[in-house]
Amino acid sequence: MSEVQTGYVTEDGRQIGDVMLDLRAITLRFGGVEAIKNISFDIREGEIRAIIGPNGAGKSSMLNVISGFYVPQEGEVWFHGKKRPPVKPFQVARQGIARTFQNIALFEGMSVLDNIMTGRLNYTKSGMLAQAIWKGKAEREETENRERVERVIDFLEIQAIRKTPVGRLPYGLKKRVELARALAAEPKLLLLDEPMAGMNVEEKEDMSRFILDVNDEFGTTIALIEHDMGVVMDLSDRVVVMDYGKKIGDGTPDEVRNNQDVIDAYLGVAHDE
Amino acid sequence: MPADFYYGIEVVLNGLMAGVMYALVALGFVLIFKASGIFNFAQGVMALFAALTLVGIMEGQVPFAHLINATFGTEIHHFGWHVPALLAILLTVGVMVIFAWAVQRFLFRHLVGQEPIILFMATIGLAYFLEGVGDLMWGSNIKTLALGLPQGGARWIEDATAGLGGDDFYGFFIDKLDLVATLVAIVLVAGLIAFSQYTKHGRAMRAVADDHQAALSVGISLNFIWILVWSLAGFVALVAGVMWGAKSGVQFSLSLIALKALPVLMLGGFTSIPGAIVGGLIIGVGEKLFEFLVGPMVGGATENWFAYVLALLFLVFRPQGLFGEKIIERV
Amino acid sequence: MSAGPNTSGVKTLPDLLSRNAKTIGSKTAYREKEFGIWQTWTWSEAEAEVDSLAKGLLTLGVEVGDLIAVAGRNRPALYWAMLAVQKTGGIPVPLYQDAAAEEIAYALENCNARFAIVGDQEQVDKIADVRDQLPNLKHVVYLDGRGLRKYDHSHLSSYAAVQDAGAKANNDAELKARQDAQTYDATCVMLYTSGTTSKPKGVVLSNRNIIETAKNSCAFDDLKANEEILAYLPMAWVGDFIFSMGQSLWTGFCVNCPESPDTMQADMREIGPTYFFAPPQVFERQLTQVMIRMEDAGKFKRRMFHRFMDVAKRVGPKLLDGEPVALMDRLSYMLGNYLVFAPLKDTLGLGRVRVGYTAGEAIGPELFQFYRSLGINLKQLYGQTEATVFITQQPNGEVRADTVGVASPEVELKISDSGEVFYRSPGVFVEYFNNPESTADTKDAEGWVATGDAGFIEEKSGHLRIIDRVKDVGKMSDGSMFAPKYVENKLKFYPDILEAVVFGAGRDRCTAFINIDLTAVGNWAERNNIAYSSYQELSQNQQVLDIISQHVSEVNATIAQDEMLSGCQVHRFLVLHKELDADDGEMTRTRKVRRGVIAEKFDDLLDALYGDMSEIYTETEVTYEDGRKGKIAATLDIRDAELSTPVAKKVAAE
Amino acid sequence: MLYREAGDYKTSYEADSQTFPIAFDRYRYWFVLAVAFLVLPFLVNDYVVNALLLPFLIYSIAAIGLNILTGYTGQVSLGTGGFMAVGAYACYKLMTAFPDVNILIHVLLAGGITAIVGTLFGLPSLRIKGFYLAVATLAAQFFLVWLFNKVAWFYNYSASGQISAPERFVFGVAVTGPNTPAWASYLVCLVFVTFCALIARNLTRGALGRQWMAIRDMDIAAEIIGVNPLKAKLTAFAVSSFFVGISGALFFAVYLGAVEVGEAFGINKSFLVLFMIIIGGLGSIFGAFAGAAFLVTLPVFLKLIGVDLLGWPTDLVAHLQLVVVGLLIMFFLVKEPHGLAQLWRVAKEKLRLWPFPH
Repeated sequence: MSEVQTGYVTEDGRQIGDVMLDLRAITLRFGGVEAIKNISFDIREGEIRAIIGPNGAGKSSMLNVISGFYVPQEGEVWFHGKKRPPVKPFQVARQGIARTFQNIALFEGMSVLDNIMTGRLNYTKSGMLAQAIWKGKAEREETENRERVERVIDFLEIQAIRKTPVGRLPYGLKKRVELARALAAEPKLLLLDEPMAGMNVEEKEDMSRFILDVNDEFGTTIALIEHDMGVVMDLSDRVVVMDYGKKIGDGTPDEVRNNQDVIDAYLGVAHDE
Repeated sequence: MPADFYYGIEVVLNGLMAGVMYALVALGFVLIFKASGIFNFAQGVMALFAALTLVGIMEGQVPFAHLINATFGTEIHHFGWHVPALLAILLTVGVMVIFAWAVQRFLFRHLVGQEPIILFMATIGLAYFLEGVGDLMWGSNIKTLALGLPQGGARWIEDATAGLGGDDFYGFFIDKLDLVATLVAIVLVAGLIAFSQYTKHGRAMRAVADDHQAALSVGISLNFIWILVWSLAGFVALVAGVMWGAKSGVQFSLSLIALKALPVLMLGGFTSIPGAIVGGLIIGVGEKLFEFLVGPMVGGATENWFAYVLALLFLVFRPQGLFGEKIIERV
Repeated sequence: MSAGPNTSGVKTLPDLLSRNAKTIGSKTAYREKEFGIWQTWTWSEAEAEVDSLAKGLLTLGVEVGDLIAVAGRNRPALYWAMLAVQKTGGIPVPLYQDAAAEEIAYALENCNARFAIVGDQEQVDKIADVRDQLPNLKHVVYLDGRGLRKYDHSHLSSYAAVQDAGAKANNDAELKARQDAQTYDATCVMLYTSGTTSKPKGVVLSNRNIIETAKNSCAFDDLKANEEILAYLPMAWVGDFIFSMGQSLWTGFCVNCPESPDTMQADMREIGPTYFFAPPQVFERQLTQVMIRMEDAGKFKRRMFHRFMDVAKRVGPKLLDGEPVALMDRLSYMLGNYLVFAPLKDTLGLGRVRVGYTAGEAIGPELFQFYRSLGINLKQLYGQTEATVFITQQPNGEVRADTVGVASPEVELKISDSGEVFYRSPGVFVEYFNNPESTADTKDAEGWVATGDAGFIEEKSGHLRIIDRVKDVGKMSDGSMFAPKYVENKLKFYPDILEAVVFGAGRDRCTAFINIDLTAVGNWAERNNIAYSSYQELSQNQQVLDIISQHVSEVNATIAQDEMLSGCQVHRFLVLHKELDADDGEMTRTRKVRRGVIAEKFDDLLDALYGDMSEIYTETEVTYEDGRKGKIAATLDIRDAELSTPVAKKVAAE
Repeated sequence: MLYREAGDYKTSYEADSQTFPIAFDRYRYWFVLAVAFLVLPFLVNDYVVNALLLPFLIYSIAAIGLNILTGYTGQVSLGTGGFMAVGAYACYKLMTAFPDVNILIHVLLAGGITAIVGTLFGLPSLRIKGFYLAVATLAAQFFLVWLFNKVAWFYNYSASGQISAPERFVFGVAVTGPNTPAWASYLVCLVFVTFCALIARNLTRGALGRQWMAIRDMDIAAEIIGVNPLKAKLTAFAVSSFFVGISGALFFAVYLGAVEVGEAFGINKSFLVLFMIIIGGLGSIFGAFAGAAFLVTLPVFLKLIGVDLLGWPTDLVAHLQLVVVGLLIMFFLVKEPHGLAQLWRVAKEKLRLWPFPH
């Protein structure tokens, strides 16, 4: 496993910065079951970091640990060089970590626009009274947030469905709306849980383009879980490979591709997928 | 003060008896909830309805007499015969089965896959409907249920325990009916357990409770099971109705015991029969004791809310109830 | 203002802009649906934008007379770009945004543009692909920087950056000088004609052409500053230039740009244009949509709809033309208007249309009547790039499906002995760019221009009637007249038929290639649950073919009525296995069929039509949207169509 | 049909996110307000006001309140009756304690007090979900009713145990007490309804409303994208109780004049209001009005048919009413879980697309 020195430049000229998120010896248990066994890895500013592995390898649990939804029994989470105390998920979100979910977690009762607007909640400072009267600060904030959101809508090219209730959207678009919601929060770190699961080739291409553009235009750091090895290899700067809750590989796509354990793990699951 | 101590014991005993009654109603909830995930708010009204029906049949009342008379200006009330208790009970059970079928056929079949809360609210509607029907069918006047169940205090216990706490203690007063109820309850529970353990349908019922899909895949008819469960619940309701009815007359307030059963469930957990019983006992004893000890200071009638507040506090610390196991949330 | 604002001192479009900025500066000039709302610019704001861009262009080194390409979807910023270019003494050359890289390359090379102002990455990439063929291309300016951040910016910069540079630069004097130096007869814009046959030619139009035409046409329909138009047709098309630049600047009315192609319909409904142009295909597609959507409606609604549409067909046009109508009819039309027409127009976004035009292709009479009967004042005009659009127009109250109206103001018409239509007007183009001989071919010394269309002027109405392209109007082997487009239009009116190509010149009988309309036929297939996986499969479905041949024989029946053209009945036809497509060169960008190209491309099929086989196997090369090429193979049925006996051919009176 | 939207375009986000973005709706809204404020007061008589208008308006407020909690935030409450009681008793205590302060202020304060109580009972909602919570709210219902029954201080030690509203004036016109003109009590309630509806609408279309709906639709996801569940739920309880409290205060002070807590604010009130929002439509302010209107008129209607027309005894009709209401609840949950509001929405969509079906 080759450790990259902090601050380097990728061949396509993107500046990768210092370590942003550092996971140290994380262990997570449900009752007796160990979902994550003593895993450490880091995510650097500006990079696209992939977490791969067969089903049930603990990838999603890892993401849930990062977003504070699960509290690991052991290990530490360091964010921006500071050790993170046990926090609630919504506090994590406010530190600038946004995410999407493996099986879409949109708010079915709301329109696309409102769903994305929820991504701006952390930027709303006006109090209840102000909102009740809907004048001055509250209305100003609403408008500012809407402006931001519209930029995102434009960026992800979903103008046509702005006012549609998400319930009526096809799968692919829902995924995109979810990404929009995450982007609306202007996160420093974006976690994507299988952003392309169940998509056809075209949708996958679009989504890959969007992910690259996000990283490129906004310099957002991205950690993503993905099954499609091809996609992962194209997108990511570095890859962590998990299997049965253990880390079995970490490095650039090429390094990982030639890692024997990884090959075994994948051959292992090749036939049951 | 020994006498008070013994009165305390007497309170506890009565509490236990009352608890059994609560448990009886709670059982109905558990049955349905386990099998179909429906929180049947109408359970209490079912008890009322069952009791009304039983009385009505025994008395040979003409169903919907009011309505008929009102519309056609007739003056019919009774068929003029009296049906023996046992037959009447059987007939009532029949009615409850039909009711179960109707509920399944016309309500819940159309609500498959809805969120629990929707189903819950549907049962509230059902409760209203059933109450209305009950009143229309049999009239809303208070009726006495003459099944010849033993009534009044059990002398022998009283005599046996008189003077335990000194001269000013006249022995435990315990209503025979409560004793009967306890026995019936025990029999009923035993019966239910036996049914679910040793009969084909019972096992099917449990399978459904564990996993709908799996049950379907092994060819169990959900529809049938649900009707079965509702029928059982109807039967339990009948028993509860009879007991309460015999105790305090068959009247609207009877349907309110359902409300009492809710905290019981919250304590015991919605899915566990033993839980329902333990919960019932806790509530029964708890509220009687609280009334006995604290009631006088605050003007009494604390039974009205004690159970709920207790359950509320309890839930805050253990949301899954006594017997439910911890919920792991996933995303 | 009815006579239009006075022209004193106005020599160029930028002059008009600054005039508007002075006289009606606070009035809304441009709207664009962006970020969910309609961003608006007043005339003075627009002028400011144009100025800073123009000055910016100067800093980039734009010389007087430079030809500067403009490509992208309709956006205010790109209209400003054209104005800015004109301000600097340059000549804007709008290009089709969906043109393939080679076509772009051809245009840029042909006019050897030194600069290009484009919409987004897509256009930038297209130019980048062919950059090596364009030594003179100095600099490219882009509007939407999305995805361009990593590009080498040595010869590339953003619109905003150029404007900033302009705002900083103190070259107002030079700009002023250049503007003053311009004359009324200086070149205003160069537009490439979508050559139906040859390579595109650059048509040079002067300020006079544009401004005079704008003035006249606005007067003709009494267009005012309060009109609203939707700019959605290609900027490279002369029509859009006249409507969105010429007329808008002249009267000061507002130009609205949709958010994106797929929100066009919604945006149109929001804006509700009062002055609207669309080619027949658009109206055709819309009508098809209407009919399909009504099919899904409930029984009651459907009945009501058809019931009142009949009333409309009977009464609507009369009301529009101000003819007397019986009271009962009036009432039932009013009722229908309340229940059907008005809501329908509103949902289609045509609710406020005061003047509507269609042109480019002859429009099917029923199609035309449909819109008229709804109470939409839809009219036809006849024109071409060389005339700065307007040759003839239909005045209010004299609207008919089969004519294209009377000569537009200040336009002279004459019909040559060969039957070709000639015109002369202030709008007549200066020349074809670097192409004196074709200029000479089309435009004679006195300024008469040949339209290439055969037609005649009706005595009674004085309206011009177009039969067909001169070169397409042929003789059949028996010498009788052959006018393919005439027949094709009749066929194309059926919603099921998207395109038709009729052959027969020099032959003993007519035959046709037909394209079915996937939406219409597909929907029909769904309702009759007929499964199909592809256009190709559907096109060869027997029931579909039955329907089509039904249509063909009906058309034959009507043709038989017209003694001049009765020879043109379609004897045999086949339904093509692919949609005719501009990317394959079978049509022009304005969706005119290229008969010659098609004839040789599908020569095997053509032979088959004139042979006696009942089906034929063929392979065809196609170009996919992403530019890849591929082959499709198919076996096509060939059907004989039922013919009608022509009316007795008496000797023609005239 | 009716709708003409061509040319109805938005050039600012304020315009785009207003309550009635479509001009036609906007006009209709102003029209209704105008009629309610300027016309009806001159037409109404005691019967109409007391049998229809007052209950409709007051229940509308309660329904809006419960809808915020249940419809928008997804927290089912069966404690509405209890909270209405809080509003009523708070108002009573205030009226009697500070006779000189304007009644309208008292009503608002009563709402505020109820909000506090509601927030307290809302605390468990953090740990308890779904119908566990629903049942838990019964605790509030029974405890509060019991409290007002037993603690004499609340009813100023009156012998009857009832509370009755003293006469109070607004602009010199009596709005409580026996001598209140019908139109006055109507106007008072109308003012509060309008006020509440506006506030509710503003809150639900803004950031807070989105937090609530996020919690309702998927609380876990909501928390992960940064919604603080505690804050969201408690604010919902507070706002909801505020409205319910106001309705309770009006119900006592303006409508009934004198109440006995047990019968006026019993468990059945809780159900009644719950039914209103189910029938009217969860998560819709219009629904709150629709539901209230429906369940207020239904008994009147049934009585008209049953008693006055068919001459049935009232108790029979009362039973029939139970049946009908029960059936309606079930019918709506089966056929249209989103209630009258949804029907309205669909109808509107159809009108906008007319003559097209979709």
